[in-house]
Amino acid sequence: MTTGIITDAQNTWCPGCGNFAIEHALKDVILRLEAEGTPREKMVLVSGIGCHAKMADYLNINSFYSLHGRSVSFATGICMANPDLKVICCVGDGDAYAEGIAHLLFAAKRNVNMTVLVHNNRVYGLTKGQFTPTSPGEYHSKSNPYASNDLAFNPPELLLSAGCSFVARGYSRRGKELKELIYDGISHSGFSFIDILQICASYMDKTEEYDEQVYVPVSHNPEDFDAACRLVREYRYNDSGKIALGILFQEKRGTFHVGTPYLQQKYEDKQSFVMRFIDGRR
Amino acid sequence: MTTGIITDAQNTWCPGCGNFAIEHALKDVILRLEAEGTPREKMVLVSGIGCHAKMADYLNINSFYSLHGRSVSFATGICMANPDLKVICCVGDGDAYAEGIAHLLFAAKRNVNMTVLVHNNRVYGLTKGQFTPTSPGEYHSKSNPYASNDLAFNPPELLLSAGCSFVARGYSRRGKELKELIYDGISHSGFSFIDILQICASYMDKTEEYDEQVYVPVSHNPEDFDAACRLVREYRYNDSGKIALGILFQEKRGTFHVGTPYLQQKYEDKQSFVMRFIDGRR
Amino acid sequence: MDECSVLIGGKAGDGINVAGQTIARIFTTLGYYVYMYYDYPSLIRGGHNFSVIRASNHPIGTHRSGIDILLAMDLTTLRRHQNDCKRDALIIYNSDSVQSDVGSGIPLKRIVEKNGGSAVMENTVMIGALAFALGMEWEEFASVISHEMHKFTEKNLEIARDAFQMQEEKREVKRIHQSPGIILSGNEAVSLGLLSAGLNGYIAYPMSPSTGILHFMAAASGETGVQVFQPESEIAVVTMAEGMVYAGAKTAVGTSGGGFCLMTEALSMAGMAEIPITIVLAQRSGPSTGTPTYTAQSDLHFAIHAGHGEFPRFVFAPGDAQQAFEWAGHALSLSWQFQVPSILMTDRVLSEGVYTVDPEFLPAITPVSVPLWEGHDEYLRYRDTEDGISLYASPPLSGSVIKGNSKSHDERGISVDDGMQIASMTRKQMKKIPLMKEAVSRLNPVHVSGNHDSDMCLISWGSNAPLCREAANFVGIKSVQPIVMHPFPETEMLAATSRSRMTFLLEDNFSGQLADICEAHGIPVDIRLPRFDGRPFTLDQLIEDLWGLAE
Amino acid sequence: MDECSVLIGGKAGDGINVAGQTIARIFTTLGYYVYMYYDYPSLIRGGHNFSVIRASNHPIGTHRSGIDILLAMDLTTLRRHQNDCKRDALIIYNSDSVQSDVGSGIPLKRIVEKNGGSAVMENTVMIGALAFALGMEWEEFASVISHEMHKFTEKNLEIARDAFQMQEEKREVKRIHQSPGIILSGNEAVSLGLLSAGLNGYIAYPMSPSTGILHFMAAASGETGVQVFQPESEIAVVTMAEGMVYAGAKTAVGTSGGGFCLMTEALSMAGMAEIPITIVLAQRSGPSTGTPTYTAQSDLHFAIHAGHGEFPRFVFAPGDAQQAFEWAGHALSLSWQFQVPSILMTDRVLSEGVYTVDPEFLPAITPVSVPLWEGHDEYLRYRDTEDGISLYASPPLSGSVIKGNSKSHDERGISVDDGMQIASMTRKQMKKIPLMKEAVSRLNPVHVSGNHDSDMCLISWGSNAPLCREAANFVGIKSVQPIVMHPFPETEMLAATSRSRMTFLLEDNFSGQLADICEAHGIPVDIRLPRFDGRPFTLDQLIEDLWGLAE
Ligand SMILES: Cc1ncc(C[n+]2csc(CCOP(=O)(O)OP(=O)(O)O)c2C)c(N)n1
Ligand SMILES: Cc1ncc(C[n+]2csc(CCOP(=O)(O)OP(=O)(O)O)c2C)c(N)n1
Ligand code: SF4
Ligand code: SF4
Ligand SMILES: [Mg+2]
Ligand SMILES: [Mg+2]
Repeated sequence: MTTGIITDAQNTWCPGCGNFAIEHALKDVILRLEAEGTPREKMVLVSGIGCHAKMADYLNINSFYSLHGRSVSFATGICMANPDLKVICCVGDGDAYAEGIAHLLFAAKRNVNMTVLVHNNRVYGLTKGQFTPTSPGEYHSKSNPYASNDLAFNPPELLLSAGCSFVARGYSRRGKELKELIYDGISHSGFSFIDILQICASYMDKTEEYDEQVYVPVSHNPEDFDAACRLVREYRYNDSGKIALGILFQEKRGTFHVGTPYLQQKYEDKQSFVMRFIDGRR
Repeated sequence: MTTGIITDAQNTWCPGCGNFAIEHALKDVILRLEAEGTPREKMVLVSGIGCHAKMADYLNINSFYSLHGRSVSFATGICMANPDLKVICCVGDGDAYAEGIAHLLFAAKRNVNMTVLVHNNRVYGLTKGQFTPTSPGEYHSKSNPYASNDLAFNPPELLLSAGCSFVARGYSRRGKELKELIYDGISHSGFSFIDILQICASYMDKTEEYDEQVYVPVSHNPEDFDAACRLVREYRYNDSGKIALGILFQEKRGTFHVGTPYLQQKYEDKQSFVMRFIDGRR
Repeated sequence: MDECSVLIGGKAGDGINVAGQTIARIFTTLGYYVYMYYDYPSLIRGGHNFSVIRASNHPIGTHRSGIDILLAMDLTTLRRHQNDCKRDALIIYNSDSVQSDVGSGIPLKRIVEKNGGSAVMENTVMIGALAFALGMEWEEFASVISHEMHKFTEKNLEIARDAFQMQEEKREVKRIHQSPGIILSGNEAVSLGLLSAGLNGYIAYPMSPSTGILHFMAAASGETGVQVFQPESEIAVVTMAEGMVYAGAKTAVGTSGGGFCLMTEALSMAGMAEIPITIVLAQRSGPSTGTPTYTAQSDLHFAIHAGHGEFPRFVFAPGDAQQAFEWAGHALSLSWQFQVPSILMTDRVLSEGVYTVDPEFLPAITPVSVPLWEGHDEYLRYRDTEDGISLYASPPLSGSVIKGNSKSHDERGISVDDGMQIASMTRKQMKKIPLMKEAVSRLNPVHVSGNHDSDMCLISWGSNAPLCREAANFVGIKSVQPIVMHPFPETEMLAATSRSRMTFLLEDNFSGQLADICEAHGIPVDIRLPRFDGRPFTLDQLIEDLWGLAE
Repeated sequence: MDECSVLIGGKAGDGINVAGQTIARIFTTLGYYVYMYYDYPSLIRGGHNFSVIRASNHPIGTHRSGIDILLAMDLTTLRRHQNDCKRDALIIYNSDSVQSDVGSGIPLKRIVEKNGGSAVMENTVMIGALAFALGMEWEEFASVISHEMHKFTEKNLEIARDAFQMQEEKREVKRIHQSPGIILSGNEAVSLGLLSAGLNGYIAYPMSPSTGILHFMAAASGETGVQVFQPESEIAVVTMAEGMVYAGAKTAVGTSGGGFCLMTEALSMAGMAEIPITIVLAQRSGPSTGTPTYTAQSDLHFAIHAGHGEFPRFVFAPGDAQQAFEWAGHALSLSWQFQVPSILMTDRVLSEGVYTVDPEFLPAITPVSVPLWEGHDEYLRYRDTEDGISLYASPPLSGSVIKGNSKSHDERGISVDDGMQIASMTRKQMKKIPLMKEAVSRLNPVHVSGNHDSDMCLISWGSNAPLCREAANFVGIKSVQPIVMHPFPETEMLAATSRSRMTFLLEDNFSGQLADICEAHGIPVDIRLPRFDGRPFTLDQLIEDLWGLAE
């Protein structure tokens, strides 16, 4: 029975890991949504593979622990089949910006009604610290000890140009704001993308830098696309620059839907279609 | 022997297809490069799968006819192993914006020294006209007769935000400009992306619209990133708006390279490494 | 004649496929069973396409080499196929573009232009001429035209009538007083079979020769409600489809070689997470991009072993439209019954071939029945049960959580790495295999025909089955076709072949994939008949070979 | 004792793997052959990791159940492994965190802190205590430490010395006067073997248990020039690598289950386009994400049949570090000799296990020799030759063009769809198969050991081979290990097993994949010994089972 929100699965994140804060925030949002009337069984969590993905084991909520890089696509299928569900993806930066970047961009383009939380610790955590598309240029891991890494991707900028209707950035050490962002993301009708700067205690502890660089812009209007573009270019995931937190962009746009959700489909329609088709060929 | 630039393979493009113009332009650029001193054997063409890809059969030049969506990644390998080669990719919009979008964005991010010509006919040509990520919203093909298609991708905008160092747009009915663009793209040191609006005579003949909408901006400075952003937003691949042709953005940036290109590698280095390693373990 | 083969050929864009189907329809009206083979290269306009329509007084599913009537829309057709014609064949050619001293010309372009039609209507001229030659009544023919040509029906009728009146030479076929049934392509049959079983979603990325299913489903989505979508890649296709399945929707996907490769990671996930997904794998000539519009049966081993790790799955390979309808339904149903992936293999010849199907013999249309959770205690997605099947539920399930997992997991779906737990979940999943075998045993997994008493046996699978069926009948030997390829119906195959002194096995691949599987199950294969040029055998070739071999 | 097993256990992050290797080094110094099994769950800090280091006076490649010395860095280790200890085992535990009335405590944290070291150095304390217990001289031990610990060597020496002096209880092992060789993990051996054959490029995406090769190669890239890169996905990995091969670079990739799935489309392309690519497939527990850090041998069928269509390929499965070195080299060389893809299968136990290898027995280091085009007439990438091998060339080739193609093609590499041409290219490619078989026949594709005269035979593959070798020796039966898995070395396997009255086959999967292959080749397998809990057998268990079965 769904009682506690945390399962009894043993938590195996490192001490000090930013995932705890994300779990905490997400848990609180789920409880808040429940309190506001969305039954928990209508929420579904889909995860990729990586440290972040353990969320699927830890939260006592419908979940699918999917493949590295494929959670957003899997989640799209859920949204298609049953648009009544609130679908949340917990994905990693390796997961969503490398292996699965296509699915992320296409879900944004289509405006699939789901919320994607990128646990952007800027390393492959679970496979022991290799560089990801958002690792800072000078980060040399065991898989690139020499090669000077190329420019990092700027995910909020990419998502903006892919047509994303909700682009936000959070920080694992700003739990209160994070909670709000996740709540707003889930409440947004359409595709919500939240890049969460997450501390990786073992391979990429950027606590000091982030603490110094992050800020919440005071008079930013999230409906202003150009302003959003300017904001996301302040920080290029290369260690310098101010890091704006909060909803960077939000717009209303029709959401993705395909045909008749399966619960509304009628078997008789198929039956009679088949019969009509056969008769038509007689 | 590499004599004529066109092979004797039977050409099977439809009459009126925009691919002819692209072939013509590319052929002329190859001849010009040859005349300027780049031997033809140093050029390599990599294609995906689709109508566009037949270029690999038609041009008498080193080529690899690869997989749907994978030409840019395959070509990256060629550039890595032998940076002396001039590598050109002929890809389709289905090819590069759907199946293979990840490779395109990563090659741009890494600034791999190659030139990508997207034969953007805005349909899957060879599989008979299904919609692609750049099909206009109202285009209803056999695979989406009902569904209202979502927003089209704006490829130049996406590429800009991925860090592409050369972003251009051509049109298959503007041969002279196209030739220049391809030449400039190949001459650019780094990743050159050219979105070529290509007429598909069988499934998407936008001759009239394009003829009316395209223009070459007079005083655009391709080094101005913000101006480039504004320019690419004029046209959102949704049928209305002016379509700027030419180099939209260009910047100098270090190109992708990894370790020692294989022709400079020495077997003795490996041999002595192995021996040293073994001795070190004694 | 109680048998007639018509070949119509022209350029891509001339509508040779549609023309072929109309011709098939004509023969149906005349009481014949038909089979059509359609041959085309991978291009959009130009090139050389042709359809061979064979009509017979008995059920068939293959074409023959000798042509009775050749309809040449261009010179290439005449040149290439003249030699395939029987001595007394009727040849009708397009006199607007072809000069010939054999056969009778008819001016396609001129007739179309006279009636103000467009170029694509030239094939209507040919069909009009054919209808007359076959000895049809105009009214009868007119109703076929009205039926088949929904667009510009009037114009087509006018054009057809001119041609009908202009044609002089005849090659009359006798009218047979039977209603053989309707014509269906393999892809249509697969689609209808899936719909009959209650399909909710179909996701695919275009790839020959599976694309026909996507187009059919998309067209049917309005009336049936089926959710049909074409996403960005085959990886998206299969993961999206599996997401739909998690949400409870009965979903299938379709693809071919390279697309199937891209689905193997998620196929393995379907194994671990017990996701009932149905994959239609339409084989074509490979490896790699190969020859996209030509046929092969070279993915059998791959389909059986695709995906890392071990998990139960079904692999079926129907051989004609009738079987395709039936087994598409079974694929979806059995997949859900056992919560395992199922793969429905077709090949280019079956997918795009056209067959006569008698609707009377189609299985009853019944929806998949899913063993659903209705309990009130805690829901365990992977509850270990006697038969290894955990009752299904999809969200929202009031008061319970549903945890699917691609990792090794416990009954709740929570990840584990303890050895005992890993092994016990494997055992749970593997318990299904004997039951899956039993289930397919009840569905006639092996089709036997021909001379049951013969001590010679011709084995084949997929689209070669109807060919071998007919050849075996003709030569007087037995024909055996496994339709279930995995779990291999060993008992039935052994029973079917046990009394054979000599066994032949014909398949469209180089190495003899089914032959290897048969031999591994103790069924000796004496002579392998491999074909790997992308083309199907014709009946006459095969019969000749068999005569030679049986000596 | 001429044999000793040490288990060291602690939390992830405690450096159990490195500690294990240092212990292996200690035994090497004392003249022992070693084998280390490393066990860890998929997490970064916490959890429970352990290494079992077994030392023996003869070559070994497997661990035993009875522990002689238990080094418990935490309570979990003590609790879990106390029962595995022999009656007179020495137990050393971390007295800073564990209270115990068995064994002797040593205060890890205290000693480290006293010397101003950091937490990761706690394992040095354990190792110091162990060295004393084994009866080492301090100088000798100090040189091991200096050798193994390149970072903070002085600090580690101080810590080790304190521990060395504090330890009281002993479990001395006798010093053996032999130089057994060096220690190598399977992943290191694969890397060195590839480098020895002249590897130019290594492309990979992180995935356990193949990641070690990526890290090794990246570290070696500076000195060797090898181009090492981690791109965005496994699809990028393999296509990029094949691009490098087109350009002439000898390139390998490495991955595991799901990653391998994603490579199958390009594997098929390597078949059609004749691209010599080497894929290291490090198996782990599946299906799907499975249990990433535990072992399995359940991808054999998949590796042999992966990719659509038919094409020649090699599949090799070495069983220990020595073989891994050798066959990694062969994989690259044979791949280039025949211009076919080769797959080198390892498994978790081999990849991350540590073995003693005698450098004297490693094959000579020689580069791949590629049959290169040096002609002066027109270059044909796919020239049809007597042996099916077309000479290789990569751009720039003066005055010629080089056309590779994933589609059916003619000798020049230009696409074709004519049936005769399709078939003739298939025939050309398939001509290689008999020659490939001959080539591997010359390389001892099957390893036979134990009692050659016994009529009982124990077959195994991959990392189970050294285990079975030793068990067979002990029990007095024959041990047979195919290293070449495809093309299957039928002749050698039949020869090796022909006189067996009873055959056992042990493998880490449920269905018995090698067993099925053996049986398909006429080698009856009487008793299958499947294991599918992610853990390897131990020697003692297996011997016990064999005694039972051989009765
Ligand atoms: C197809 C595939 N490739 C590789 C892996 C191995 N793998 C598991 S987790 C992981 C990295 C995860 O990094 P990220 O997504 O950033 O998550 P994090 O661990 O940092 O939270 C990788 C590469 C896999 N499971 N599947
Ligand atoms: C993995 C894979 N999926 C699907 C296909 C089938 N296919 C061949 S061409 C093509 C469409 C090509 O469209 P585009 O790239 O736009 O090229 P165009 O034909 O329009 O030039 C597709 C889907 C394939 N060859 N491989
Ligand atoms: S490795 Fe990093 S991301 Fe993973 S659990 Fe540890 S601290 Fe968290
Ligand atoms: S289908 Fe379109 S893109 Fe393809 S050849 Fe014809 S006109 Fe050109
Ligand atoms: Mg990460
Ligand atoms: Mg296109």
